[in-house]
Amino acid sequence: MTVIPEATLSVLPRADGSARYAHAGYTVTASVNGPIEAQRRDEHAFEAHVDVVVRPAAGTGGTRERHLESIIESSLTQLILVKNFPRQLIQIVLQIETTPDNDYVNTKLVQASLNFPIVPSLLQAAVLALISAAVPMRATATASVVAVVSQEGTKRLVVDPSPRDLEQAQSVHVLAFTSHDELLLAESEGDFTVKEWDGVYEAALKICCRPTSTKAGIDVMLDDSEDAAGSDMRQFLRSTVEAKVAADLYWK
Amino acid sequence: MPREAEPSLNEKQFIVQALGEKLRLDGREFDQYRPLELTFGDQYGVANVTLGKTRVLAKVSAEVTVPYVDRPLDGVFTIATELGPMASPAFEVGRPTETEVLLARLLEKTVRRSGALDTESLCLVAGQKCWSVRVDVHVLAHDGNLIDASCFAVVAALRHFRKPDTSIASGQLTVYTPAEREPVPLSWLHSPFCVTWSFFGDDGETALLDATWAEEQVRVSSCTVSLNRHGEICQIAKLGGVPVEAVALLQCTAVALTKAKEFSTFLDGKLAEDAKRRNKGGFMAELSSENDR
Amino acid sequence: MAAPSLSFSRPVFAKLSPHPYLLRTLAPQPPSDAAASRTNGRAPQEARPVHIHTSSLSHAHGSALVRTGDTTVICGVRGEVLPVANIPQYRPQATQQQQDDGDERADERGGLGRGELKDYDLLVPNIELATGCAPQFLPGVPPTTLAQTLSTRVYSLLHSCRVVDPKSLRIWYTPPTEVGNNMDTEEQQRQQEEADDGDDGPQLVAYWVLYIDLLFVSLDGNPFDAAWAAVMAALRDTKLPAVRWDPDRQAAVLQNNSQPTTTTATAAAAVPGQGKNSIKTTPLPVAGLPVACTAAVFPEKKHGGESMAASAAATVGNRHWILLDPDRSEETLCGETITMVVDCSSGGGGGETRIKSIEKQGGVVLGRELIRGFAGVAEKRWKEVRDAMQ
Amino acid sequence: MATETERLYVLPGDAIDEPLVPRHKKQPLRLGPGLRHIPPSAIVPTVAGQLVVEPRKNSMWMEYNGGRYVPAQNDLVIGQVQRSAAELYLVNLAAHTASATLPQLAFEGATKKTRPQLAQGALVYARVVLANRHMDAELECVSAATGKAEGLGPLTGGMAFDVSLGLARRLLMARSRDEGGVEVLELLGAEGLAFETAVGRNGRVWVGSDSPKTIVLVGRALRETDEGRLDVEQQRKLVKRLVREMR
Amino acid sequence: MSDRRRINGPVGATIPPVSEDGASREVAGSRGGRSRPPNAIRKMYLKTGVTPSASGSAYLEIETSGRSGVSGLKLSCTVHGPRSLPRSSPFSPHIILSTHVKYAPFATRQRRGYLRDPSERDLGTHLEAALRGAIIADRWPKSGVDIIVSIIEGDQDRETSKTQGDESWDLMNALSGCITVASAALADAGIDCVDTVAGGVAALVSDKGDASPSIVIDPIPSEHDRILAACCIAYLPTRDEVTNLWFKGDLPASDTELYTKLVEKGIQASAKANRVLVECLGETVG
Repeated sequence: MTVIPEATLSVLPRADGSARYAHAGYTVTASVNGPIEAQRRDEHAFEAHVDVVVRPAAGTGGTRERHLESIIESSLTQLILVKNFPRQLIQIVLQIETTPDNDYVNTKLVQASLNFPIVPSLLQAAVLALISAAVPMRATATASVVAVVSQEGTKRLVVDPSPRDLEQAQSVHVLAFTSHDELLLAESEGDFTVKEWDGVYEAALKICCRPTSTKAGIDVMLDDSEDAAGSDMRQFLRSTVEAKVAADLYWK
Repeated sequence: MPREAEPSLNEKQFIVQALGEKLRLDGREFDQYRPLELTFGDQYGVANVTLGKTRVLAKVSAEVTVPYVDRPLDGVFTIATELGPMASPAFEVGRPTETEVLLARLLEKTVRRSGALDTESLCLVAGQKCWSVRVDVHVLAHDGNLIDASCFAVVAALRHFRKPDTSIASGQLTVYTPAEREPVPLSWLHSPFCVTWSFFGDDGETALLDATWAEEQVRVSSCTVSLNRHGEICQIAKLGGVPVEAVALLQCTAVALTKAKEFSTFLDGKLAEDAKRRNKGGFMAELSSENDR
Repeated sequence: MAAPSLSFSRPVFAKLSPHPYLLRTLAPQPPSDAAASRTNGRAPQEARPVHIHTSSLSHAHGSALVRTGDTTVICGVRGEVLPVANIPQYRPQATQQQQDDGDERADERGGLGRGELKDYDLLVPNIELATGCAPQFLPGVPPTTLAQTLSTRVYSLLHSCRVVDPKSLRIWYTPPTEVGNNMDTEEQQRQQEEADDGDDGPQLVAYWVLYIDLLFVSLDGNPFDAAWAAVMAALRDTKLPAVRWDPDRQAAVLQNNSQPTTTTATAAAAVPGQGKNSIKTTPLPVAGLPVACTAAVFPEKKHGGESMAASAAATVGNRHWILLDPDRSEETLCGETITMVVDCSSGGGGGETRIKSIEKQGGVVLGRELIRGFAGVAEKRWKEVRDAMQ
Repeated sequence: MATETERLYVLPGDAIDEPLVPRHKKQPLRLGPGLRHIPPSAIVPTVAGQLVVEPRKNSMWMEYNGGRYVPAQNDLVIGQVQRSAAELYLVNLAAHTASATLPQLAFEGATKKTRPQLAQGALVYARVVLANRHMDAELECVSAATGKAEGLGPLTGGMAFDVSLGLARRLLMARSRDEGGVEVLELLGAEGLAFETAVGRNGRVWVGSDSPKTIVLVGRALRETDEGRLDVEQQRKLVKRLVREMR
Repeated sequence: MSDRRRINGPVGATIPPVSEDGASREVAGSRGGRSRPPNAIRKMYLKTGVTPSASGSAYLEIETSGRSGVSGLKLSCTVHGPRSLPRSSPFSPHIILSTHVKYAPFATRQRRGYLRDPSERDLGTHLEAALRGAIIADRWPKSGVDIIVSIIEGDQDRETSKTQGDESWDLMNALSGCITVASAALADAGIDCVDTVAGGVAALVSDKGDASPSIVIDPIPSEHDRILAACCIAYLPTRDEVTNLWFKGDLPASDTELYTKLVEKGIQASAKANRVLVECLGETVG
């Protein structure tokens, strides 16, 4: 189970872009193809149609995969410069490879209930794959999941909660931010107050939008200390991508 | 409907012409496989297989269910193949192409019908409760020879898999969680592998192993032999295409056996490696006993 | 974008170019002193009134019809019995624990924990849109993505809010003390076995499964709020018949008032007007009253604004309006939406508003402050719906 | 060649500070691929890559690899004929994309009678004359200025290999060795191999030769250079090795 | 294989609670006879325009007979079109009706599945036949119209145990309701018809007490001991035409007139329903 996120770009030789992202027990492989010719039925006159497919590791998905797809799609459409490719299709496939297993229960194959905690992994994998496919984007995005767990009366925040934590959790929150610090996605369930949500927001903001250098390129490497606040997603994204770019431009 | 892109005339002609001069584009021998890689995940029953640029992920899962009325003493064992847009934009979700149907059928014949997995061992309470073991085959990248790669992934995943332990007390079934009891391996009978030949030339005189996607697009016929390391053949499929000399086919099966043996040893090695990594006691024993069969 | 020309009648213009039209009504030009309002005449933060009628269906154990504006949905709740013998992965120990430590754990345990409800699929909500409730929803096709998404959201919310307590769905059986008069020996044994570890107290023999079916008669935007309200109203209206477990028939038998009850049915009451030999029924306990409140963000610029500029000071061309309870035409003009589910019923603890769910997606306008503020809007909506439920 | 220190890696949406943007008196600022201008004065990258600034030409662009080919004006491309319609051929530049149009008279000295007949699946070496997001790209196999083919036209025989867009671009550079760091083709030629090539910006390289052996060898050299990310020195070694194998 | 586009219940079968062995007898005993005169139909409530986004729509509710536990029909119908047919379909000189009838899962004693079952298809075809005769079809060449009826509540007695309340008789009432409500919706959609068509049911019933079987209209199965035969009729009053006739059951050979009588009664029932229909349309439409 990886505490620090790991990612590899362009893992699929035959797709326009792809990425494999592993974090907190979730592993997702994403592929991007596009811009390609859209089929008549989902052709859009003014912008590209962003099609997201989520495939579960086991079983033939169901209603909840459709819901996950609509969440991811609505977020990516905000990032991709869809107007650059009218009548085109940008197809994103998210293949879930592993999900953290809970040793205390025997998981069922088909489940209708949403599983929030996987959303950040799906979104992150998709963003990385889009970058690897060099699809023009307005901004990048980072996401994280935070749970509010109460133990003997005292509430505490748990970043990247384990399935065990989730069982005890009073509420689970997924937040995603664009690289311009805008709140892109906010999904919460459970039982909480505005104040608690505020606290969660703070925590998520710390993880997703830790200020790195605004100067392009010359980045001030912040200390990568793995404190309770969780990993620095923005820094992670940047270093991962830069490593890939540097490798691609080895000849320059 | 999106269609798979046809190769250009120049490519079609050249590939055949080059083969005529014993040349493959990637410089391989005719009976040479691309580098085969197998990695297991942290979880049981997840196999990641790459064969050149072809990439397949197989995942095994099991849950307790109700047996089919006509087979009260058997468990349920299904292999689900999926060739989605990730492999190529030509593949649509929920619209199986011929390639996919073919793949599914061959895996079915090779692994399921050949009784590689003892389905009776999956029965828990006759006619009431049994295990349903399911293998999901996800094709992540398609650069030819899906069949051999997928079959290898399926067998690897199944042999790596562990299902929850169970007990029955006074007619009451208990399925233990991994925390309560260490999961147990499936009762595995033999490991079949697919070896696919592609034929080229006007009367299929040239035979290649492990054809790439480009090669597959111009081949005139193909034949898949499924067999285990003991040379027991589960099925042979030559579905149409130009007729091929019977003698040639015999040679193909002979070579196939050596390949199957290579696969088998390779897999055993990988499983042993993984076992060491986990250093679970008693697992080695099981493994070797499996190999003895 | 065509400038609004007066040669068009308002409705025609609204149809031809809805975006500029709505923009015009929301942001009246200086000369006109009309207050900002929506094409449908509502104020931006004004929701459509809710009308709720319950127990209008006689074949369902609970039912409700909810109408907000031109969105009308019917919900029927029906209970069927699931013998534990029919649950492949059933585990008595697990449920016993549930029962024992479940009670004190229940309170501090979040709604997201696993349990019988999820593991045994005791709640089965489904939403049917293919009734021609709107031109794009015709029958003969598989459920649309919208229908599937709605079903999933209802399902998740039902569990995360812990509206239904699994305890109230358990069906118990107490074996007669004088052992087996008409029991086959195998049956006897089983009970003996369980008697050993369960001091022959009541045994859990079956569960109620609640089928919660929603059918949209008419859809004019904001399906989720209506659907959820219907679910809550129907559940609160649900009365499960008191049943007695018959080990011979391996079935739950309806009880008339005449027979004594052996179920855990508390406060069983004969409900008048339900069947001649009035079947005894128990109202289903429903925890709290979560209410969903949805709004959509209408951007001044068509097809989504420019995020760079948006992060800068809100200039003209980047204004936006938060439209509460959007109708169909508004939904098509808005990308970003937020749904907040709140429960202000005292059950929520200390009168403080409990938020049960937030779903915000499809844009970057709704930030921290706006969402904080939206909680207030949701509370207001909660009262409206609460009143409609009474 | 740029040195480590002055490398500017940027991600989509990153802010590029003012001083980096060249401010030239006369020439207008020219933005290359991967950048967009947001009024009033912001220049923002839309892809991840290295920001390259050319103060003399008062231009800046993004250097990156990968992705799917999107037609741009004046690109040299290798297209594959899908079918011929009245007066024009429909030509595919990348799989699953809308096909570009190639007028049947846009060949050297083509007339109603002498226009070339291209079968489905035939390859053409062409230039993009019109590319715009709202229309399908338009190609030509003859220079409108000179009326000469200038190397454009049908590609017969030989073999077409797929390479990354990055390598294709480098191969097309005027001084591909110094600027693009790729010399493999020259090296192969120097080894006395007789072959001709046509490089398409859309990631295809056509290789023609009488000896299939040579074609295969060139193809492998290109592929290994591309996938192995070989620098000039490694390319030299590679060529030596391959040639040795062949002989 | 479970439907992966819906939320499926438990794998194991769920059973509705069974009633006491004695229950059905009790019911039989307590069953009061018919509460209306033999040639009176139940009160109907009809309303158009319940689904504004549809071209036309209507809601029909038939009052439950005085006794509790007996539910009346509740139908809602939406009409979409006329709309041009998809390119793929062949040329058609007249409008093409596609009718769908679907029971809501909670409409009947047994929970209904989401997939259409044969009885629903039957209703669909009968409805189509009934309406085709009424619509002036050649006014819209190359176009089609969808008529969707959702049966929110079937005409069924809740307490009667499966043994006796035979569903097939309920279908009759359901169909006649479908015809009436669809006719209203069509009018609401402004699709020209030669006349408003309404449905009516007549049945040959034998109750203990009276010697010979008698004919009643708009029967409630649970109000009678046995229903020997029934017919559902779609009738155009002004033209005096029957567009659809559905007959079920067997008639004693003794009385050859019986069949004609039954049909006439059915027409009566239809005519009565028609009055309500016209009244309603008079208020809302026109």
